[in-house]
Amino acid sequence: MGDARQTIAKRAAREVKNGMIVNLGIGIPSLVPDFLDVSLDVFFMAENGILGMGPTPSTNVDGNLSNAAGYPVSILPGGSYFDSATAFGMIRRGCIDLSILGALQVSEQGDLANWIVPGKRVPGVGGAMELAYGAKNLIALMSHCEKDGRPKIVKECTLPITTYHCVKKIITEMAVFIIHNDGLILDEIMPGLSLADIKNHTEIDFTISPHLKTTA
Amino acid sequence: MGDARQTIAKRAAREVKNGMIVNLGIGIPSLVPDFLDVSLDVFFMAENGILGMGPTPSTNVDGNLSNAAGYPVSILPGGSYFDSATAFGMIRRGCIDLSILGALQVSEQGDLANWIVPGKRVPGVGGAMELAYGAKNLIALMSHCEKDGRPKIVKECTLPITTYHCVKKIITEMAVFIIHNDGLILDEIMPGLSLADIKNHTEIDFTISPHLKTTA
Amino acid sequence: MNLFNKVTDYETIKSNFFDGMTLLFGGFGGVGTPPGLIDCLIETGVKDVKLVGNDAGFPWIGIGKFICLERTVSLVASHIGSNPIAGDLMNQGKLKVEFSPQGILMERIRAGGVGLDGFLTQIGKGTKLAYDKPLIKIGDTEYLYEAPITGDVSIVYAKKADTFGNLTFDKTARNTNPFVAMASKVTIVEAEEIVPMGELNPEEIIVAGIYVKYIVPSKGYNWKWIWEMPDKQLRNEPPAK
Amino acid sequence: MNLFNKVTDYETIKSNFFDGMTLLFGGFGGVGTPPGLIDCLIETGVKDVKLVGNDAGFPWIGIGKFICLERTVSLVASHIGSNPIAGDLMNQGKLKVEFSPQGILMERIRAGGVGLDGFLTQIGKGTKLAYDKPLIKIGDTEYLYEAPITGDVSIVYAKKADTFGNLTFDKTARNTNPFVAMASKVTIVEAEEIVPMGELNPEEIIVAGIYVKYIVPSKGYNWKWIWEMPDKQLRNEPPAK
Repeated sequence: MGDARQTIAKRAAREVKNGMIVNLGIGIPSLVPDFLDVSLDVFFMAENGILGMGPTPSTNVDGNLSNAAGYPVSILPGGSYFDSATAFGMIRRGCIDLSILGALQVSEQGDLANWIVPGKRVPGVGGAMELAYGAKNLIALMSHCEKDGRPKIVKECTLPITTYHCVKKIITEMAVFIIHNDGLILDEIMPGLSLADIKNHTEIDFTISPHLKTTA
Repeated sequence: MGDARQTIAKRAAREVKNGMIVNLGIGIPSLVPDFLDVSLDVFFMAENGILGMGPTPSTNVDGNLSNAAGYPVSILPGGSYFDSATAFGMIRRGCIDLSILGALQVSEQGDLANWIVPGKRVPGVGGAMELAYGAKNLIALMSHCEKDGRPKIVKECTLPITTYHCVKKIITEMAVFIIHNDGLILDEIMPGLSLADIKNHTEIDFTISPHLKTTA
Repeated sequence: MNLFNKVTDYETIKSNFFDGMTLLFGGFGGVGTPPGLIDCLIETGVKDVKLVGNDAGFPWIGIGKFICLERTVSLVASHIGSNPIAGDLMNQGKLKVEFSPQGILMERIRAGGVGLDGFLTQIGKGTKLAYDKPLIKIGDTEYLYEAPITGDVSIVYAKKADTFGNLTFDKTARNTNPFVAMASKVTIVEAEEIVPMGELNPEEIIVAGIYVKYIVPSKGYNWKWIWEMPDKQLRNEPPAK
Repeated sequence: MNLFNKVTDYETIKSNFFDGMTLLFGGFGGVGTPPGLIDCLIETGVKDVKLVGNDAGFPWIGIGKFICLERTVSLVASHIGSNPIAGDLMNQGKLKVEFSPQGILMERIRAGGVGLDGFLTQIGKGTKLAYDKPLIKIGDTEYLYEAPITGDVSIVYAKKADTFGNLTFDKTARNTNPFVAMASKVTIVEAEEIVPMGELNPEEIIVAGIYVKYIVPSKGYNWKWIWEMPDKQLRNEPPAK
């Protein structure tokens, strides 16, 4: 999965456009900055209360200057600090152009499940519900299937829902899907894979974009 | 009424105790600071967004440093600025020890009417409802009667209500009344007046405090 | 970050004002109301405006200058006592005024600005200011439902703005501006001083630039404050031109 | 203004903690959680505590240190993922956890802090996190009712406090602290630096001293951050004593 995570993050980085305000979730999304075009003017915000996050500092690391996962960051010129309630005000209000979240399951209607695996993993919902509600665009990143091969792109989520009808795009290590009112559309295939590969590893039906391409 | 206003404000000033956070309404309450014991440590707050207001400056008057009525003030050491929503958060939360408001009518149950005289005077409610709701103690200042002699201390307010059951004490140029669950209690008589004077000018019944005194 | 440069001029922002728009204005008794943007608004000739703000200013101060022109259809405010002309227009049926308790109005604007769907309070319950607001019973207690307020355009007065729109305010001129700045589709800021990104201390920024669309430079207040007026009689009338 | 001097010591504030109290704690993943007050809380031996805060910290960081002692009956938080011991206690039935969307939790604490009676939102509607929250219909839409949260005691970490309790915060250690500071009967602040009244710029004060009851001086963080830990394996276990 190491390579797969990199593949997903690299493709997701291309969704980040000049001038955007972006929120990255924990897990695979946190790898996205490694693949960003450095010429882009982008402001990353985090739920704890910072807009304009810069890279992890190499010296003078400060425990009181961190991202939402608690890891050290820096602040860019024009950045600001605020309280967490204000941070979520920005999120609910629609000030976030792009939210990139990790997912456990996504349904063909764009339902997102990413907060709990009952009886097993209990991370808790964090800010995912607000991001799913408020962000102008929500992209879910996840491995295409579970380790045992069970699908994660599903007709109906079997895990508890974070938010209904919120995911606009799914990026996996195999493909990029767009979620449309009419269902799932395959938009890109990762290099080296065929349409048959995608079909073999995707349980539910999907349509194929007339612009289907191989991920660059 | 000039003298009466001074009389009322002077008596009201004695309600301000050391260490209090105080909000003063417009009208007669705004005269209270003129009669304050200068040795008191008191913080005045205003709804526009200041805690720790000091006196009107004699020089360097700044239009951007004002009380809720728009008149210039100064700020004391330890004072702070904040937005108006935060100011009202303090008020609703019960952070104001004493609110002194002008009134048009007060009922024997402590109902306050001070925001509108339909068809005549339409100032609007301002922050009075929140102050009446949140302040730990609310004192109403007003002339004892209308200019035409009609009572302002009434059984039921005939003017639209600002807040029900909120006034704890009424100070007029004639007397000080405490509002108790059982009704109105006459607590003080202003110098030079008799109990008969108060009774002659007060339409509704009241009981007389066992500690009835002449205002010092 | 040139992309984040939102500084423009008064002529350019005029196209954001339109007939029938809902306009949220910052300020408290005119203090903190952007004087240049009020004049700009007046110059556009827009009409049928729905105003939301703390008060009606004074006839020659703040939003009062605009209200006196009779191009406002409605006003949501906590009081209009300092602007007798607004009271006259209301009594003549030319201006619909919805009075709101001051702090409740601030919270309604904040709710709009932070994407909440309204809140419950007991303040105003049973009074005329409850209007037809829904009563919601939670447990044994009934509360008034207060709806969020958002606008088409917000006009805001700031002390300093950087080119991204990060804002600081000046003393009590902060008042309603921070949440007014968050609650409209288009927020226009008049700033006393405009500085490059990175000049403001990130701890001191009160409103993040994320909410701001345009910034124009202020020429300062162009009205006399009521306490500067020589004659009390004059205070209810605009000063001589 | 000596009357406004709220500075005291850790021994003195201990009597504010009591069995069964509702304790609101500032901080986000331990950042901004007051380390000295956590140790003070632990030393008092109080039990049956009802906690409210953003998360469960890490087992050796922030509120996590206290949670691991099994003297907590319930926790309202947005996640507990960084503290596996909290997860174990929950699964064993020893700790009742109510999960709340993060921003909604912040707003519930704010509502308590500013004296509002709750708010409406569509966030979480139809999910397990709606629990038995009332559904309120306004117009044609149903919203979840979110109740305000208040506490008996709030513990807060500040950068600077003056003796009146005016507070500033340090970068992202601000996080949940400002509204946690407003939402309890008794607010105790641990400050990195305590200064006389008048030393803080009144424009930069984030929380007014009106909300603060006690101030104690901080000795700084006494835990290692997760990114300081040498071995990833160690990250889920407290570091060696």
